[in-house]
Amino acid sequence: MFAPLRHEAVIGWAWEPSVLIGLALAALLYGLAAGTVLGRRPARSSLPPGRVLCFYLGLTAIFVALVSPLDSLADGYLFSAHMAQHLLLMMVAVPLMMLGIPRWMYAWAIPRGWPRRTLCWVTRPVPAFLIFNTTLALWHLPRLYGLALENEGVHILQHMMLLVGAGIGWWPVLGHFPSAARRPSPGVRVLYLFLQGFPATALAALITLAPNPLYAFYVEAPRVWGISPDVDQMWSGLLMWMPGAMVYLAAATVIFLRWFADDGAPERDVSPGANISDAEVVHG
Amino acid sequence: MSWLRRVMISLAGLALAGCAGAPSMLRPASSVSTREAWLFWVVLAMAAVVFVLVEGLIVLIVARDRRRGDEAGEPTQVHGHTRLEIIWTVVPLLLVILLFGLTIGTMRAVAAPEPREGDINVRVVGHRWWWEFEYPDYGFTTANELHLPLGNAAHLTLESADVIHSFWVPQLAGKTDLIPGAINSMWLSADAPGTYEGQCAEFCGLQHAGMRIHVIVESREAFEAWVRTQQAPPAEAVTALERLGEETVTSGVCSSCHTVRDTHAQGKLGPDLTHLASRATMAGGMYPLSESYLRRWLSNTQEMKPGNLMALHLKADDLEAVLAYLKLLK
Amino acid sequence: MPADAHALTHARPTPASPGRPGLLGWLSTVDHKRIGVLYLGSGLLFFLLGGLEALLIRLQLARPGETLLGPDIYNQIFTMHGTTMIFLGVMPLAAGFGNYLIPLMLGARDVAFPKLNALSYWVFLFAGLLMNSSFVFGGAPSTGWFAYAPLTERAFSPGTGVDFWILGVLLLGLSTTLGSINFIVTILQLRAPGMSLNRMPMFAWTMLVTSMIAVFALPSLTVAILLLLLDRQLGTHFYNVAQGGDALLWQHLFWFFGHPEVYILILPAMGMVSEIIPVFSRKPLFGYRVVAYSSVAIGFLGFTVWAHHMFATGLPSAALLVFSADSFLIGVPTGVKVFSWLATMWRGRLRLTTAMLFAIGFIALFVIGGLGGVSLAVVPVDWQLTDTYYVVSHFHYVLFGGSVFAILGAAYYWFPKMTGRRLGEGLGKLHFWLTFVGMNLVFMPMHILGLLGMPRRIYTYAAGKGWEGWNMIATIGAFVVALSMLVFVVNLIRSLRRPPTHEADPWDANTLEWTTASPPLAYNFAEIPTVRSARPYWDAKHPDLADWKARR
Amino acid sequence: MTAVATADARRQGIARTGMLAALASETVFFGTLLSAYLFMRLDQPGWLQITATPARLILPVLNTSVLVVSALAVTLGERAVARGSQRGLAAGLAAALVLGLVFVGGQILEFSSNGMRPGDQAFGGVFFTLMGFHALHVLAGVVLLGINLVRTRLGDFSPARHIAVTMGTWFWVYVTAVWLAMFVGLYLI
Repeated sequence: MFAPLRHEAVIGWAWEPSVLIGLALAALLYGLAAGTVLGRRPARSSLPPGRVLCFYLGLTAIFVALVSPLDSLADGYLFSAHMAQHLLLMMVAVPLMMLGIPRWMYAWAIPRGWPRRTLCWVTRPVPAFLIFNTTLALWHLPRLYGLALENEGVHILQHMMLLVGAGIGWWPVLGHFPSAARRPSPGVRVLYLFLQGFPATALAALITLAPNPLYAFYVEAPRVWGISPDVDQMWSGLLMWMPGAMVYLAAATVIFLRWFADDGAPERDVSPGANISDAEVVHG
Repeated sequence: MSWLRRVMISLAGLALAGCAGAPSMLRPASSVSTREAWLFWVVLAMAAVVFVLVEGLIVLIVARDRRRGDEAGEPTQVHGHTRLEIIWTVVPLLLVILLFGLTIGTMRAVAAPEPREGDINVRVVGHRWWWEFEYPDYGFTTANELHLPLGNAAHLTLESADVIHSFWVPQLAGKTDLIPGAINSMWLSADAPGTYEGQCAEFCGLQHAGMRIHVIVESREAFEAWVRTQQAPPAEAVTALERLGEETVTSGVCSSCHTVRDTHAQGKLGPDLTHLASRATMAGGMYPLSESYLRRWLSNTQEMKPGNLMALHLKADDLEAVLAYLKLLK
Repeated sequence: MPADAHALTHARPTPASPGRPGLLGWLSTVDHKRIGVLYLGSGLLFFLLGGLEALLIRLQLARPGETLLGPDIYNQIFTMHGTTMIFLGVMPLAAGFGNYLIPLMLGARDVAFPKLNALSYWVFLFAGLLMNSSFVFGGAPSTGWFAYAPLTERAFSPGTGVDFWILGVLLLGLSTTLGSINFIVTILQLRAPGMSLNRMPMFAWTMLVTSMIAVFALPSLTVAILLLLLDRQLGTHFYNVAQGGDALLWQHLFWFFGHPEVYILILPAMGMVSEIIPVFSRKPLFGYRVVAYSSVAIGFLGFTVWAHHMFATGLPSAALLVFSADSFLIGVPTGVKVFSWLATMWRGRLRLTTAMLFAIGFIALFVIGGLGGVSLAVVPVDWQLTDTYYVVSHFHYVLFGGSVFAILGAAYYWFPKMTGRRLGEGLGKLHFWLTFVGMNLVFMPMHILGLLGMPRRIYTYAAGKGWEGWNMIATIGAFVVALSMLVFVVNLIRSLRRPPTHEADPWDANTLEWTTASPPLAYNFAEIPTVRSARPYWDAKHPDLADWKARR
Repeated sequence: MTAVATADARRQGIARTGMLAALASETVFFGTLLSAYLFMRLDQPGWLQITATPARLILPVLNTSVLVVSALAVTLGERAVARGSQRGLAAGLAAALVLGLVFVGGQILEFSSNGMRPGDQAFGGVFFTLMGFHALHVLAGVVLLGINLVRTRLGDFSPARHIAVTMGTWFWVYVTAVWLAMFVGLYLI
């Protein structure tokens, strides 16, 4: 069995330049884009500070996931830490950042033509659902997971794919379509979130209930805080199970209640989806 | 609220009078059940508050807001009240969070302790429909009656020979299932000597009701004396009748299912008979063990415990012989 | 607006029977109203059958050491009691009201797939008869309604009973799935103009969520049962540990369906109550959106808690805690519903008709069931009380005090719409009070029996454990309930004998089904109105107090 | 919109929603099957499993590609009818129908060739069950395509009205996708 060097990795901050530069760049670009607007304040595309905050919180989540000691724990010692890291990226960072990005920013960022067409196709509920969950499932196959742990390049690829997959997965709920195409109606989005729970639940249940360790890497890893491999694996399963489900439930709650919020307004069209989507155009 | 009064009174009765004879979780006899019972009372108290609130509101509203005669016009049309709705979402949320905290605390408190000097290990195997208790450290096996020394914990490993069963002695601990292909574990201890009743709690077929447990908690000395009797070899047959019985039991029909230690009888389907006569009960704990019951049992097991897996047809004199031999097996 | 008022208040053509007359008409019908009536009729019959089985159970347990039924018969009876009440009683009755009312409430002319609808009814009926026929053909299943493997394997249940059960439940699953797809499509596609989802009657909302739950939960049961079928018939080893199978697999698969199933049984009832209470309180449903949302949340959470039926199976304690936490969470949306109903009645102008009494009874009893449920989510308490009569009591307070009370209330409320006659109020009140007292006599003692250490599913027990008295009370209560059901049947027959009055809107109600004739025309509506709020008929009758004008 | 047009739109909406609901239910069904299989497999350290040697994979891969091609054919057929080409539709359906049957035959061959019986060990049962239930769905799809083929001959479909064809296509593509998942599950992991 291979003896990965990273087992000797010290638990501490991982000042990976590529990550830091990436984060800084993202922060800068977003800041410029948002700032210029906040400066000018054209009514149509104003960006409430709450949204800006969301985006930066998202970046912070990535920072915590990839730079804080969590990263070295994940890479060398604990499966549960790795799970927490992935959850942080997919279920916290991505949705927060998407909340922060208004429609006009997509329109400004995504070139017309085939990029937009593909995006619009890929981010329809069914394809988005499939892409997100296939990515998730594939990267949990013991072989691929092991590969990612042995080989830094594969590991980066894994994180990239998970991030992009999550972006696509969240798009029907939080993303905007640069083109005129309207996002799905709130009802569809609530259902979509409900269904997103299923594959995650199945995967999490399998990880939690598996009596034998799935990933040899973490069995051989030196033990920290006396956490045994099986407890470690069980906790990673449970992390994926409940917090994951709760994020979906929370999102569904917000969408549902806002959808129902202002019905009864005199002579207002509340055909499913109408009110929520223009309610959100106002917020960008 | 007639039923309210009824339940409160009877539960209070349970708590105080302790409802003699009932194998009740509310008459705890161990640290584990004491904590579980305590937690139940806490939950009940919280539930009672909600209960009184809701039922009280119902009574109040019905008494106050029922239509009298034919009042004209309609009541004020209230569609909702966001603050109220938030309140009755958050308050229950806080309550269940509190309950969850208590749950965690109690689960930690009742978790199995590290084995101490003098603790005993028992391998419990569930059969349709009786209990096999093996004392690996002492090298003997008995059935349906579990003996524990006072002041020490018993660490049980739970297995099943056929279907799913569940080991439950309410006054000592909650349930743990016995699952084929899996090995579960639980631990028992008792605060006072005595005999504690329990029975299988997972439906396991025809005689699920006839799969009872008696846990006998006794002083260290008594326990060790009992262990010695159990370790002793089976009694020798003396009279001709007894020898005929021994013959039938150890190499005849009985031997294919039952074990009598140090004899040809090594069957594993039925309870170990080596010291049958030292037990207080028979037939999965359904009947007290006595000559008359034994005779009835040997003449027709199905009449006493319909559906049990023991099929036996003895000629009258064989029966008396077997009976005579079994009585020897103290 | 006046246009609508006109449409709603004056479109009252005279009743016409839907479809062809006579028996053939009923056998060949695809009309949602007739199929609804068929469901209700068959459901009621199966419900009474399950009730008889309950009486037998209670007789056997009335006294210690009773020998009325042997263990064999007793196990068959309690298995069939559970299976019948759940799959052949409550579910079809809910489906019956759904079939009859959903299109009328939505302002539609029929369901989306009328033929499929008929098919799912006949499949249900066949499955029900098939299962019960097992009593005559070699014995009914005797493994409990959740049929734990490996007890259900050939080795331990050689008889054909389990095979009957397998086939029956498979067919019922098919029937329910088809029916649910039908409801989903009907509700999503055939609503009257202006009736956006957030203006739907609450019963339609709960039926929508229920159907979604069914569509996503039943496949798990289907898989579990198919694997069992293969084990028994083709000798595969899914649940056979000796050959690499897994005994707990059944429990995971079954409860992944089994817990959502509880909400399949209770959500329609909550919908019915949410229709009845506002009408007889003369107020709109308090917090409509929160009540609707709580159903969705319950649907969500219902899929995350299945292992709380498995606290004693030796799952790792961290897993237990997580499932316990989720089970607690479900209590919250449930509580929200209860408080919203109370707030709806608050300072209303209550008319205590029989329907309203049953709705109020629902709240009173469901709360007890709910609190019992919370206590069972407390892991250490569950270790003591699971598989005891405490649990039996808990889910009967939910399913009898809850579902059945709501269904009876619904019967009194919608009977006039279905037949053009009201049910007798005098007998109705008698019926209510007998049921209410009786059910508490049966099930409250069971709480105590559980606490006294009486496990469920035992066919007999020894004297001297303090169980006798409570069991006797429960048995007496069972007969009081039986009497109340007799009163109900008499009431049904007497009312049907009376000449119809064809009141279109006897309760001065709020939703569209009351705008058309009683019984409704074959095509339901002469002209389909435009909807502006969740209480379209109220709006039409009170233009000045119309909901769509009011801001909350 | 004319009354006819609205009626058509409604009919199509109903068909689409119904099919989506049905397929969602089917997805949970197959998902549960796969999860059950993985659950058992994780529970058994000494799980007897097909070793995915290239030689061993030839037949399964062939089968899979047959099914994928058939899905392509159906899709093209639907495109064709949308353009108004009845012949194109008929060709697509016929091709898919034949390929579907070939696939089922191949699956039977595959199952019998590896000499496993439903009764030997748990994996035999899993293999049999997963392939079996999927094959049943393929056969159902074949019937669906057959009906559509006949109706094409009868000239039931037009560029404006061919919802039945679309639904058939959905189902067939779905069944193909399910097999891909099972292929990975049974052979590659």
